[in-house]
Amino acid sequence: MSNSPPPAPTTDDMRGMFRTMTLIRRFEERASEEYMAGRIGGFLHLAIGEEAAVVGTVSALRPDDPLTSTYREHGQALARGSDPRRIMAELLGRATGLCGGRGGSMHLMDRERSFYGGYGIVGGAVPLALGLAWAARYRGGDQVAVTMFGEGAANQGVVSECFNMAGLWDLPIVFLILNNQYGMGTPVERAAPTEDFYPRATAYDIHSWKVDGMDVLAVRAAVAEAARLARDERRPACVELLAYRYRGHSMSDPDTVRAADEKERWQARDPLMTFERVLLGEGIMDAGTIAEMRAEVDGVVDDATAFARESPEVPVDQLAQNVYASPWNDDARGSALVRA
Amino acid sequence: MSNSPPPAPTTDDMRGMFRTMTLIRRFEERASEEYMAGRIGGFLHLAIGEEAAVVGTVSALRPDDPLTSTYREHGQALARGSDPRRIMAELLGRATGLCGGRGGSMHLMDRERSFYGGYGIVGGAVPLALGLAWAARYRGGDQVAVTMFGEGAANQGVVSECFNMAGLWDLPIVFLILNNQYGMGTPVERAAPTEDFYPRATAYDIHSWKVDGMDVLAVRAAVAEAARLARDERRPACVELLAYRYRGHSMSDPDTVRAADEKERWQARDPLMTFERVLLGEGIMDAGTIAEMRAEVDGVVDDATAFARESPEVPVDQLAQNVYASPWNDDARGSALVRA
Amino acid sequence: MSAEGADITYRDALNQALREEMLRDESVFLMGEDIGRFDGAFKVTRGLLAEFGEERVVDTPITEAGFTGLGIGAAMAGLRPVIEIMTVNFALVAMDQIISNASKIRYMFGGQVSVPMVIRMPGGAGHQLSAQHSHSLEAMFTHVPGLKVVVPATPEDAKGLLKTAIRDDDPVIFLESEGLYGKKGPVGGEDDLVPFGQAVVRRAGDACTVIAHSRMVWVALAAAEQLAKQGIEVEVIDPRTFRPLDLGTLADSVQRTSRAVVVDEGWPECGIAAGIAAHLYEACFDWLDAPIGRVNSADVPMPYARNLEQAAIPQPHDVVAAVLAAMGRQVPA
Amino acid sequence: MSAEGADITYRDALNQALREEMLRDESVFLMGEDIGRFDGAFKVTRGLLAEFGEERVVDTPITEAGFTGLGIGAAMAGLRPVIEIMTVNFALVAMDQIISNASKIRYMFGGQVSVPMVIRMPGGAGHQLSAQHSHSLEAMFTHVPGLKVVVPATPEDAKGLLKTAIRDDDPVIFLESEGLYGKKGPVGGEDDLVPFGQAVVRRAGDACTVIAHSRMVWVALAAAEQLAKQGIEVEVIDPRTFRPLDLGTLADSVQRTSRAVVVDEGWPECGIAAGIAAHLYEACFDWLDAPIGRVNSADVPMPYARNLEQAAIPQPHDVVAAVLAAMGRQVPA
Ligand SMILES: Cc1ncc(C[n+]2csc(CCOP(=O)(O)OP(=O)(O)O)c2C)c(N)n1
Ligand SMILES: Cc1ncc(C[n+]2csc(CCOP(=O)(O)OP(=O)(O)O)c2C)c(N)n1
Ligand SMILES: [Mg+2]
Ligand SMILES: [Mg+2]
Repeated sequence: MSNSPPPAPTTDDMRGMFRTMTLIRRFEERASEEYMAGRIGGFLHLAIGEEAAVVGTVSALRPDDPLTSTYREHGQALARGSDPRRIMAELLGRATGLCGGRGGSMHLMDRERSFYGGYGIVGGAVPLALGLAWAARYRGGDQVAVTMFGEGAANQGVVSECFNMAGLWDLPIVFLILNNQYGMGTPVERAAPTEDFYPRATAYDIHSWKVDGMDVLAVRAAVAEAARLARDERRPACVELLAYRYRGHSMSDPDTVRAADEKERWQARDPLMTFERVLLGEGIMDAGTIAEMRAEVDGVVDDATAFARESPEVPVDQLAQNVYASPWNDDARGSALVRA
Repeated sequence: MSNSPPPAPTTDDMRGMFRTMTLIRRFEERASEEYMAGRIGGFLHLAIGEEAAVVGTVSALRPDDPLTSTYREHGQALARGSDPRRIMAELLGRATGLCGGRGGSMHLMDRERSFYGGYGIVGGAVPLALGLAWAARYRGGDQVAVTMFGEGAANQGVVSECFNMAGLWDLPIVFLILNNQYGMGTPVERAAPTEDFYPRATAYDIHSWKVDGMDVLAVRAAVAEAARLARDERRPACVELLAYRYRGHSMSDPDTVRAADEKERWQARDPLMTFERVLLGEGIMDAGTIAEMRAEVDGVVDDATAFARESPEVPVDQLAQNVYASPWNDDARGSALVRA
Repeated sequence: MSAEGADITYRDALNQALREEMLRDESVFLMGEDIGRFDGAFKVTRGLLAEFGEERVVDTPITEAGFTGLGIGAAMAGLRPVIEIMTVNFALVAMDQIISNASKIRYMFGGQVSVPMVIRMPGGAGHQLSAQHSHSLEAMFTHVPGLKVVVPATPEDAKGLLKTAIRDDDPVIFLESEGLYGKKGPVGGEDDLVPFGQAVVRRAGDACTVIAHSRMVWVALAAAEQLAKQGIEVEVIDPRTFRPLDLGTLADSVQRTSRAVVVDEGWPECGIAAGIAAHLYEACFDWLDAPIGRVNSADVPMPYARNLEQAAIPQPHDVVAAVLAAMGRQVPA
Repeated sequence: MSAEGADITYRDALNQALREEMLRDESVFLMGEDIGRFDGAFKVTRGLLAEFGEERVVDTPITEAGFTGLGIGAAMAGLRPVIEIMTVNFALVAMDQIISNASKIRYMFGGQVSVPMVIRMPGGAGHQLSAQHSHSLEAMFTHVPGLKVVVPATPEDAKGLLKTAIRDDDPVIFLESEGLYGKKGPVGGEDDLVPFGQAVVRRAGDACTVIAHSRMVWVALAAAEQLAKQGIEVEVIDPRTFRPLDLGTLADSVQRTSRAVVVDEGWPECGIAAGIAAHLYEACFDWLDAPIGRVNSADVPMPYARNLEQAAIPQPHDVVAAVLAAMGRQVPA
């Protein structure tokens, strides 16, 4: 008997998934506006187009399954139920942000929701997830650690090291390769000799396969199966999710490398549109309830934005807070190391 | 038409291979005596038991095919034809050593013989070989770069990165995984989920297979085929050589972890004994010529040892030589950086 | 500097150096993530793929350790790779290749081979890129014998030092600054090389010596302006390379001014400022009238929030305060 | 120090600390290459696999980046991993995990998680292990805020500091010395912790302050013996931790002696000696009668040949010479 959520969602689940996908889309569109208006700094990486991969994944997990992601992780935080206000506040670098304004868009974390963060070094978070899996098993828990990373990240050596250890120690982990076919401006075929990435995990005796990452139900089913393997059969798994990001790599990328017709082809398979059709077709939602839901989501995004803008800045005298768990690091410049 | 040496050796080749295997065995036995007598310092890693893997490999290459190895590389240097005197002198840290006494046992190099060195960081030399392959092709040469590393090294992420680049760019490189079944005291089954390592390369579209690394003719045939693929078909290849080292990891390892009967089982398949039987059986050598050859080899080892012991130490005032190719680094302590 | 014509950006100055050296020497090739089709994350390599083709301008997988090692191997074989690591932050993944291989191969093999390669990478903070993307790792590289470390502050130096780096026979860590790519200035011509180990006086003065490199040169010059209004004329010196270091020029100045401040965007502990200060105390002990001021980034991982980040990295007013402190004056509140 | 009974080795002192802390706290586990079946490359973990089993003493593949990252993740989840990297040289492969993750996670996520882990690794030269296997990387780790850096010199400190490190809630870089594993001395009992940030005077004196850590403490003490024969009584101080650094104790001594020498097995540029000297010049400027002496390893990759290696690393006579120089006396030829 499995403790994983069932692969087939209820109609309520499906409505919830559609709302979350819509929320992510709208939230990120708004974030891009805030960035253009200069209220968000640094890098802003949008996952627009990848909502099915994100929501399908999170919906297949238990809320206590630890999750890690990359810098492109607004969706994961939203799907895990983090407060949109605190996410937007983090993007604006405010004291009320999820990470108190220290992390920004690339480094959201919501520990209480077992979302263990977005990381900026490509491939660098994968071993952390291995450690989260290790800790779960060490304590006798049945949580499954899940780590999402790009097909570009799959080329980093440390990811192979993690495949090896996961296979060797039968760790309860699911590797999700979000293959959006580009790493910055580099298409997969210029970065790897094969089209598919999941066979790399197979070489380490990890059960691995590929699914359509634009189809939220297919993603959910695959991740549910992977989580079941990890939770119940105590075997790691790897799923490659084939998807596409609509925007450039980050807001500062004008996205001139990718062909217009390629983008159009993928946008024609938009995960929200596709799922909307399913919901309408099966009578799970209708035009009215969808419009209502959209309005509600817009309200949430408006509210989050207003909250973030009105939130206070971080007091500068807190610069050296939280470098250490111990107390002696109070003065930040040079003398931080010195006994008072 | 291939520029690689033919896979099937002539009888002369075979006598030469047997002599080289004998030379490696005797040389390393002598080195271990020199170490016990305190004349060799640092680490001394012996490849006794692995002579077929080393000699089979080198005999299948052209002398100008660049080769890299690990810290366990006396055999590679000897097989490439480096002067045993200068190798032993390097082990004794003398000015006449291959590397002027700077490298020692772990860091032999003989540039003139396209032996690009032994390296101490596990896995760390594999990308260097990729660069040697790159340079060969960049210049329009038909050399094949060959890199030998252990099954333990195959777990290092950087090796996977190299598989990926080699597969992606069709580099003329042969990866040789010398699987001697242990990395220090750790048997393969405690370090990897699978018994075989070569499928990792297959996952990157590299032609890969496994051979008996105790059989010098089998190794030669396999490496010749791999080199042919790389040279003539411009495709990388990977061969896993299954072998066994008789001694502990290094001279300081008392080798208490491995079972006696396991060692005996492998020693019963000793590569020198096995090959001797072939040579005798096929009438290529007889007891007399073998005894003569052994005496000649012993003479070479005696001579090398005497040469090394009599060689001068490195003058201490040469400490800072060769840090840079430029001349300003003359004074070694701190002020090395300072303009005179 | 012999260039005529308009000022160009630091970015374009680097591009010119790459192009000229590639035209001059066929053994020079470029390798890195997104440097070809994408023109480079910071567009330094713009147009070079089109001009030189896929063999000489190579887009790589995200594999810093692997392709840095590849560059080292190619350099051992006599090519002159110029490896771009997209930002210095990602060099941490390639640290073993840089330190265990690039810096040591010539020495430990008794001089049989050299490693004539350049590793180009921008660093620095100020763009709200947060903790993992804001490193200034000059000190880590300068710590390591066998490397050369170059830190250009102007378009002219960017071009002239990169040309020198490419022709140099040793591994050169070439640290650009993300904050300077748009900076404009004149540049030298095809044959104008800027030598390693030669500091330059950016502004003459006698009240205090201010040593700064890369983007901090501009912070120091802004501080010098402010100080000049108070009648304090500081001498701003840019070492330009840390390996080799032109201690002579720095020490001469300090022996004249008797006071010094080192401005460095890296962290304070065992940093560049500490390293240079240690040399200067030794060379100028009898001349110094006050401790050498160190202006560093705060001893914290870089925060995202704009106000915190600005507080964490050296600003002109920090330099002013350090100079005033070195001169024994009160820092205005 | 409350121990009764015979002196034990530094190696066994570490083993005791590991064992006691594992008994005390189930969340402590060990992970590293060959630490179980093989008892550790230096036998520090001898017997622990048998006592605690495969879940708590874990042999790993050769995958330093991967298992260091695993340790960080496990620590984020509240376990207390003690990661052994076989020698500090191999930490270069894991540098990104240490610097980009371990040191920053607490800060950049606003304090939501800590990283209570220890990374144990021996370093140092003197065994003819040549360029790639002889690193002393104290300065590189000390450079990085968010890490703690511990450098025990005696069995007592090895044990007491390791116990503190394991109970500490931050990532601790615990640097052992290959040359000290066989060193014997008394050790504390189960409840004797040695606090971080507290230097210790190893020998009292008033002629000059000699600051040394890890194996260099013994080199400094040997030099002190020789100097005592000439009537020069130096004070030898061991900082024991570089993050935090007990500058107070160091500065008090230097203000008494007016002279200082820092002995450090690492390289000179931006090294530990430079870093400590910079602090001391600032704290003791008006007291110092001479420049602070720095005794470092030579600015070269470590050579293999015994005579070259010995010339490259600090010897007692180098310390003697530096003290005499600081005291304005001629160094005997
Ligand atoms: C180690 C490292 N190298 C390079 C970068 C710069 N970089 C950031 S994202 C990215 C592309 C990553 O591609 P992929 O893993 O496919 O993820 P995607 O952005 O497509 O979601 C690169 C090269 C980095 N952050 N870290
Ligand atoms: C990065 C790194 N980690 C650890 C070590 C220590 N070490 C030296 S050899 C070795 C075992 C290597 O095993 P393998 O690759 O199978 O080669 P073998 O020694 O069996 O020839 C280890 C762990 C090292 N030198 N480098
Ligand atoms: Mg991608
Ligand atoms: Mg092995």
